[in-house]
Amino acid sequence: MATVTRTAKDYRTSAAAWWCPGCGDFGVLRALQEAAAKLNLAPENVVLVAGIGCSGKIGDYFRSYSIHTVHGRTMPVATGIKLANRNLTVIAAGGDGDGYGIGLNHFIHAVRRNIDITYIVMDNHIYGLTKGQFSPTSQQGFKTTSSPAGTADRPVKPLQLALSAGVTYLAQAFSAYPDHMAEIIAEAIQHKGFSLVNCISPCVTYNKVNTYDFYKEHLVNLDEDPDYDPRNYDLAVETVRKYDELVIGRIYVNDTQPSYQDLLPGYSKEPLVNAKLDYEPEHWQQILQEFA
Amino acid sequence: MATVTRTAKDYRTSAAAWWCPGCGDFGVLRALQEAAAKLNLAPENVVLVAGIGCSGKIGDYFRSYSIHTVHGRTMPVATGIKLANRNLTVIAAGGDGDGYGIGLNHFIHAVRRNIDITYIVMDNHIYGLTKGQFSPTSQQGFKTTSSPAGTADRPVKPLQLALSAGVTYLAQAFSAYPDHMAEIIAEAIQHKGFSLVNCISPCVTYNKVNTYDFYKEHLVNLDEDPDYDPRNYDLAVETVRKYDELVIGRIYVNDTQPSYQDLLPGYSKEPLVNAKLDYEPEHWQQILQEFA
Amino acid sequence: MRNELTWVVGGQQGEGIDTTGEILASALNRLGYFIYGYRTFGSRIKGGHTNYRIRIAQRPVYGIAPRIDVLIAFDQDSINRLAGEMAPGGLIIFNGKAGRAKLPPGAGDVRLVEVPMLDIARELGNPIMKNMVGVGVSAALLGLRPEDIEPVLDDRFRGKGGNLVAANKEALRRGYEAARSALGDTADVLHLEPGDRRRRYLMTGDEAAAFGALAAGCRLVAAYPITPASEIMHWMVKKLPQYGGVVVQAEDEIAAISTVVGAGYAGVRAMTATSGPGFSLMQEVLGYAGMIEAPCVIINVQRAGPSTGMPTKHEQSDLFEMVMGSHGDLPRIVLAPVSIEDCFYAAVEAFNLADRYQTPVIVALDLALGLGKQTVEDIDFSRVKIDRGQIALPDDLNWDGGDFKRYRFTESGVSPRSLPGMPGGLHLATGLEHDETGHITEDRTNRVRMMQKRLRKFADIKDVEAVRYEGPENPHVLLIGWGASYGALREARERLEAEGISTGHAHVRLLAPFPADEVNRLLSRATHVFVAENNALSQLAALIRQHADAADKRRLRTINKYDGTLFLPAEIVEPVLESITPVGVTAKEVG
Amino acid sequence: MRNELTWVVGGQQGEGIDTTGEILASALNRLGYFIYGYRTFGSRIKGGHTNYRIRIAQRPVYGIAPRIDVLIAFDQDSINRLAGEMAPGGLIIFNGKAGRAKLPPGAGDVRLVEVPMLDIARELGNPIMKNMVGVGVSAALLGLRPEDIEPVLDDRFRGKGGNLVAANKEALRRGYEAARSALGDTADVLHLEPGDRRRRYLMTGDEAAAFGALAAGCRLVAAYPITPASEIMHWMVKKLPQYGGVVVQAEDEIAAISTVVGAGYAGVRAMTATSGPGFSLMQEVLGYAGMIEAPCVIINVQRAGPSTGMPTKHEQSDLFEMVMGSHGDLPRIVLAPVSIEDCFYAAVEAFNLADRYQTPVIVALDLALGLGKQTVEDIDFSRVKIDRGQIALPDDLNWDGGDFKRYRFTESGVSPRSLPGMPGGLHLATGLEHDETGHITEDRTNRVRMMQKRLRKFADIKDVEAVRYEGPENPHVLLIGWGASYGALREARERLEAEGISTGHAHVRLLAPFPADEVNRLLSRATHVFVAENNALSQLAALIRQHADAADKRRLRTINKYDGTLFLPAEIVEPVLESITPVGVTAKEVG
Ligand SMILES: Cc1ncc(C[n+]2csc(CCOP(=O)(O)OP(=O)(O)O)c2C)c(N)n1
Ligand SMILES: Cc1ncc(C[n+]2csc(CCOP(=O)(O)OP(=O)(O)O)c2C)c(N)n1
Ligand code: SF4
Ligand code: SF4
Ligand SMILES: [Mg+2]
Ligand SMILES: [Mg+2]
Repeated sequence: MATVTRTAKDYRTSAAAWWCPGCGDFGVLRALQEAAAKLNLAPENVVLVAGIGCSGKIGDYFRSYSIHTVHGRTMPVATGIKLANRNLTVIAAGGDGDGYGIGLNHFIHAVRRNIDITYIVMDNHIYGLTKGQFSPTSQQGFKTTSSPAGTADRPVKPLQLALSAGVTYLAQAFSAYPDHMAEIIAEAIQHKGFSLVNCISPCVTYNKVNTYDFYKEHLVNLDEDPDYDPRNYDLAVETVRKYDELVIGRIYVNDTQPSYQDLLPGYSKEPLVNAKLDYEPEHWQQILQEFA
Repeated sequence: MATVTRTAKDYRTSAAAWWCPGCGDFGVLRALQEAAAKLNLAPENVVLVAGIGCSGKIGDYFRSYSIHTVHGRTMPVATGIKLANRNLTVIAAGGDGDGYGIGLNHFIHAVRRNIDITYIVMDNHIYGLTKGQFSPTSQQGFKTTSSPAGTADRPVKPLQLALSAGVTYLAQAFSAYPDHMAEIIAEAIQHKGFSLVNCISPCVTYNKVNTYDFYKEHLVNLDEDPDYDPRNYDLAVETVRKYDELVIGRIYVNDTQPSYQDLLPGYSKEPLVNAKLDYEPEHWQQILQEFA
Repeated sequence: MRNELTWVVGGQQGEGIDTTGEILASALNRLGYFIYGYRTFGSRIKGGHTNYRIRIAQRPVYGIAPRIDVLIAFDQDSINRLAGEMAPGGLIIFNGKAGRAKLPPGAGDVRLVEVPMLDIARELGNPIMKNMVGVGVSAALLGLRPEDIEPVLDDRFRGKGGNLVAANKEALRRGYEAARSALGDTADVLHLEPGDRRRRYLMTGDEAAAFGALAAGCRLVAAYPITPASEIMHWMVKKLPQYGGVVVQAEDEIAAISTVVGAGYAGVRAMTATSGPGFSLMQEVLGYAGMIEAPCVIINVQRAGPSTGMPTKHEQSDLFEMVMGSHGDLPRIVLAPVSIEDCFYAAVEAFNLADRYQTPVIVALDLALGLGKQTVEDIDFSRVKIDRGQIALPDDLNWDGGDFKRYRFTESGVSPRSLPGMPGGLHLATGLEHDETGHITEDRTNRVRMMQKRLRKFADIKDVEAVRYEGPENPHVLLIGWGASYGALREARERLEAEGISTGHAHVRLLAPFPADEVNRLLSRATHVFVAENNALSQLAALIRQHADAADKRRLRTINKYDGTLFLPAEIVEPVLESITPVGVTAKEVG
Repeated sequence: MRNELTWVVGGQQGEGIDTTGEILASALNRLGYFIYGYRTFGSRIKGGHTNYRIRIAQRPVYGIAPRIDVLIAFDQDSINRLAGEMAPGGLIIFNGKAGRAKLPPGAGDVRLVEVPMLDIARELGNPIMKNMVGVGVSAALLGLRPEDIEPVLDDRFRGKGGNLVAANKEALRRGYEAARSALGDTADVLHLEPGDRRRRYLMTGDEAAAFGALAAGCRLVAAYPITPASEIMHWMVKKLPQYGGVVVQAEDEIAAISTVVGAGYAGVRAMTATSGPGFSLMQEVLGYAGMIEAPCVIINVQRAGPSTGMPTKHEQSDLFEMVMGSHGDLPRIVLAPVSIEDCFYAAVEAFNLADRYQTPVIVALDLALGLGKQTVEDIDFSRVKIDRGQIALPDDLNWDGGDFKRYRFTESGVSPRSLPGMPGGLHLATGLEHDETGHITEDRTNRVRMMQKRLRKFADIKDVEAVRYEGPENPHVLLIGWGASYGALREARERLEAEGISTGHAHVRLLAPFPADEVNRLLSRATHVFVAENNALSQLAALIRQHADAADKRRLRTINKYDGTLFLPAEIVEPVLESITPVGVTAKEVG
């Protein structure tokens, strides 16, 4: 088994991706497949936990164990899976609405627990699957079917939120640069602890503001900045704010924090799914005596 | 009416507060009553929106319109009330579990909308009413009935989260100093936009770590620091982090941001509750023509 | 010349197929035809089959017809999927080169004619115009003239640039001509009898419900997008700002309903609209609204479940949850409109009931009602009467600073409520058990009285049309249904009557509190009873059995369909005929 | 000398009243008495009345008794609240100075004796010791010796400092002596017949359920604290680390159940425990678990609703939601244990059923079951058999890289599942409708087959005790109940039989899928049927009517109690007697 080398193709399913031509999600899928190949992950040891949205369909296209949750619940489902079998590579993927709207609470709590999963948010600043309402990351004043006169809400800032929640690996990538994204995703998967890769993944159908061109013009690649040190938390906070989150690359990396699994008292070092369940009646009799 | 002057007594109900003797929540109640008196608020124009928890019982003791929500939902209920009648003073109050656990998503979204409400979190770093489980703000390693060997979770940092969510008024106060707290709450109420006052309110029954003494020793009062400028966002972020959130006083104040009510397209300048509802059939006939 | 006909256009999602349907439907509506329009689509944005079906008639129609007379097929996939439904002698217009299209085996007596609609559009410089070409083709087939369609184009494209109107008209004309030349007069049998050109209205149930809410004085909507309910929010967000009102797109459905309850408590008529997954998330706050007695309205547009299920497919399977969801003994009102038009009236009623009984009211739509489009003759706006229920008057309030009895024990169970801002009306509203003033108490006597107060408020509401019944006093066969099956059941009844079987049709409109006596009376007068519903667990039948003694299993049979599509009349008629004929019983007994 | 007796201690919350009760109960258990212990408390931490009631008997007891024989009252409030329940000749020990306590008017034939328990404790240097003094007083009254109690103190305070044990023993002895000297032998009638000193066990239903889960192999618990279910998490968090397992205190109930579903999907036996408000929040994910066919267990310990209701009060009003909540046609299993002991077995069963049928299983406790404490003779651990159901073996899996048919259509409806980590078992698990391999599809034929597959999996499970029936074949009166009412119904039956009325008692243990045939058979053999339940909407009766033809309204009468307290046997017997006697019918017909 150890000698198999895999290519991106090994992570393709038989289902044809139905995203609109040009959709940023193709880039994310490709990057994920390449990252998996780079790490030569055995598909059966990977669980992809997908959200609901156009983005969430990625679960049908990436070849691994794949579980499509209900809207907004990738984080706790992924947590349950990781705890059930700590040897699995658990990757969650979903939209900005899924993760920063309905699912934001779980996201923050997963970050602070530092559970060892990788979260790929496919951020298109819109609700794609429900046909183009504004999302939590949509910029203020954005006009959509649910905000014909422009939104009143200021956007959430996922990178800043993740930093303030204590994220231990934070990066941003762009669908137009899938190789860079693949590199980052591979690194995030290898990170011990919670990693967030916010993937800017334009929706070509409903979002005419946050377009490929817009990002190509504005994104700053921190990986190319020799002065940028992703181990410096204060610098990360400052930089993300300075560029109003329009950065890509490694933003913050901290590998000194133990992950949730390593801190849980008594938690099995072996996959919990293999734990012994059957005990002799005598064993339980002993516990019963505590009630005498 | 304009000549009535009120004292803290005018905001007392007939119900006797049942908190444990010494509970920090007494201080918060007193501070809120004094703040209301300071501003001479007519009780009928105030709605206190309380959460579920020991803290949430404050709704039974503060004399105003008072609504006790289900666990974790103060923010959206308060939003509905404020939008229904923008002339009301809407104050939400609840515990750390209520606000930063189950209710965290709503909290972040209320902050980013900058809806004009004041949120008082009575933070005792514990689930009081359910008899002492750890809460989202409990420090790592904290031993409780639900974590006899200490928690694995790292705490949420409410001040940092609020800042990264774009809060426009942020302060922290301490139950042992109710006058200071009253001053801050009064200011927060007057702030146009979302204000968070995180009130450190020790639970004397279940939390033997985050005690009055601990805080008296560690809290730094920013209001007493002549060099501290609460209008400087970067300084706020830095300071809160430097002191690991152990600060009190005004942390950040920004009154340049319009509030949600002022940005909603077409939203009535008058209280919506007074809007005309009855229209002549002719009026609706006209709209019907859009379907012809 | 035809009195009635079904036209369908099929193609790939995201290519404007809907537009073809909508423009044709609008034009036909203006010409005086009665329309029932129904879209079949999938849960994806571009690609995948979609079709738009229009039933065109000279009398009101309430549902789809089983056979397609004309199919405009933009791709082979549409032919493959729909050829089996073609009426004998039906006509398929295929977009493309001659000889390319294939009829699937066994398609029967169907004529296939090729018109290169896309090519024509390309010639006109814009491939998306193929849809307008398709409208032109359709006009020719149905015996309409381009001029009959043009006003719709004027309205639709006006203000989007003069060019657009002209270009579309050109495409329309080219399609018309292409069809005339391809077909000559060989398809004139499909021409429609002229319509009466009376002014009527074409709307979806989502629109009708939103319109009803607006007219009823709804001024705040808080919702989270979800198929097939988002359209309600979309319609409201265009209108409410003109009334000073507001739409909040919430962060999730829990926030949505909480915001609505807050607004309702503070005196504003407010609602949310959702579908199954969102409705499930609202269960806790639904109970809270009942407990603090805050009026609020929830429109639940059902889709195929459980879980995410089939988001774009029709079903009626949330009945259990709407009537019996949320923990504890929670009374609530559930109204299920019987037609698209009735969505308007039911929404108006919902707001009045919510205020009158200070309770959450659920308006149960289903996907077919919500997204189906139907001709509405007129709306009787004089029926829109706003009744805010018992809001305390200054004299009721305690000016002495004492506690206001917000939850006063009254005979009716309804207590006058004060609104924030009213001096003297201070009180606590809490989801914990409370006394008359709202203070928290666990006193046993108070508990029982408070429960009974809440339970009696509307245990026997009389002011609601609970069952719509059509048919003889003592029918041999009684058909029972709810929601969008109205059309199929109505036609099934007509057909059974035509076969000489005396048949009644009861459409249950009030699901909670359940009209037990009325339904029991209907049941006991009929010999055979069939409950037809779009779910697998026979949820309405179960509810009937729960309440009506005359509903024993042997007599109450169920007809279920849960493949995501609407009933066709024959799907009712056939099992009825089989099962009332002595030989062979196939309709299922309630399980 | 007494065979049976009820002892109560009352006082203010937060003052250790519970400890008095728990220590006495433990000691009595060790002496060989059968115990039923029940705590009355309020939703606050310190202050407010609380009491701990112990029924002490020589034979198993399943519920509270109506009359109190001994009351240890630490305050006047306890006397005011409880004096009305005193048995004739009952004894109240009041803490305090002579002449200070008052019997409320109409308290009847009750003796009030003052023992300055607090003063004694103060003398001993620690006012909280008043509880131990109270235990000593109680020992004297019941005819026990301090030595009978001391082993419990040794166990309880061992390791908390030698001082503590000694101090408590001293308090115990001082209380004992104070009572002996205050009463002499005037209260010897209250002495208990000696117990048999056999080893038995005292536990709450929450503990029994948690223990059952552990023994069944539950290795992950994700939960959010809530009364009266938190104790399950608390027990598990002490045990699971010893088995390598884990307790996740989630951020809310949605996260809790989602984590459990994730773990269940990945092959670990996992559960959550909650009460009404949390259960309502879980509705969406409950449906999701059903749709992806992930095994999971949800313990719902019911409390008084709706909404936040009365968090510390008993009720059985979540039946509707447990059986019919969540949108769509969702099959699920709902098991309601009939006793505290049965909580253990039901939990074990739940995990087996969840795995065997790949479905969510709800274990329905109520507050009285969850927090009530009862003597358990023994637990038969040989009944703990772990059946993981159909987990795919390597041979079942597709090694060729093709899609594994996770949702294969099988006759039983159950398909072997693969677990992440198994080569060849890759598939998609989704809440959207899917085909056999898990791929998303809206194909109509597949939809119907997949629905039927899910619905047939356990439509007629046979391997569960569905109804516990006690009584004659053809009883004149049939009593039906569920959950913690078992004790009251059992005693009511005994009393009715003693009155010469042939009576049966059916306790429904399987609420879903409903054992329609079995219940129908029982119904049809009885003349009068009474359904007794702690809710207002007669939820079990409604469910019975939904499924059983023999349940017509005239015959099925309901007895409801929803003031937050348990039924007393008389509250069943009286309405039954009144209503089967021709004069005057008071039991309510199902509404
Ligand atoms: C509880 C619930 N509410 C609403 C929906 C409807 N819904 C499906 S996807 C979606 C949002 C999609 O937005 P996003 O997460 O940004 O994904 P995208 O489609 O943009 O990739 C919504 C609201 C749902 N499926 N479940
Ligand atoms: C949906 C729901 N889950 C759980 C509970 C139980 N509960 C009541 S209060 C509370 C937490 C209290 O903690 P916190 O908000 O910090 O308030 P405190 O008591 O500490 O003031 C919980 C979990 C509930 N009422 N509703
Ligand atoms: S609608 Fe947008 S997000 Fe969805 S598939 Fe199309 S381009 Fe992608
Ligand atoms: S338990 Fe703690 S938070 Fe609750 S009232 Fe007592 S001291 Fe206050
Ligand atoms: Mg998106
Ligand atoms: Mg707290």
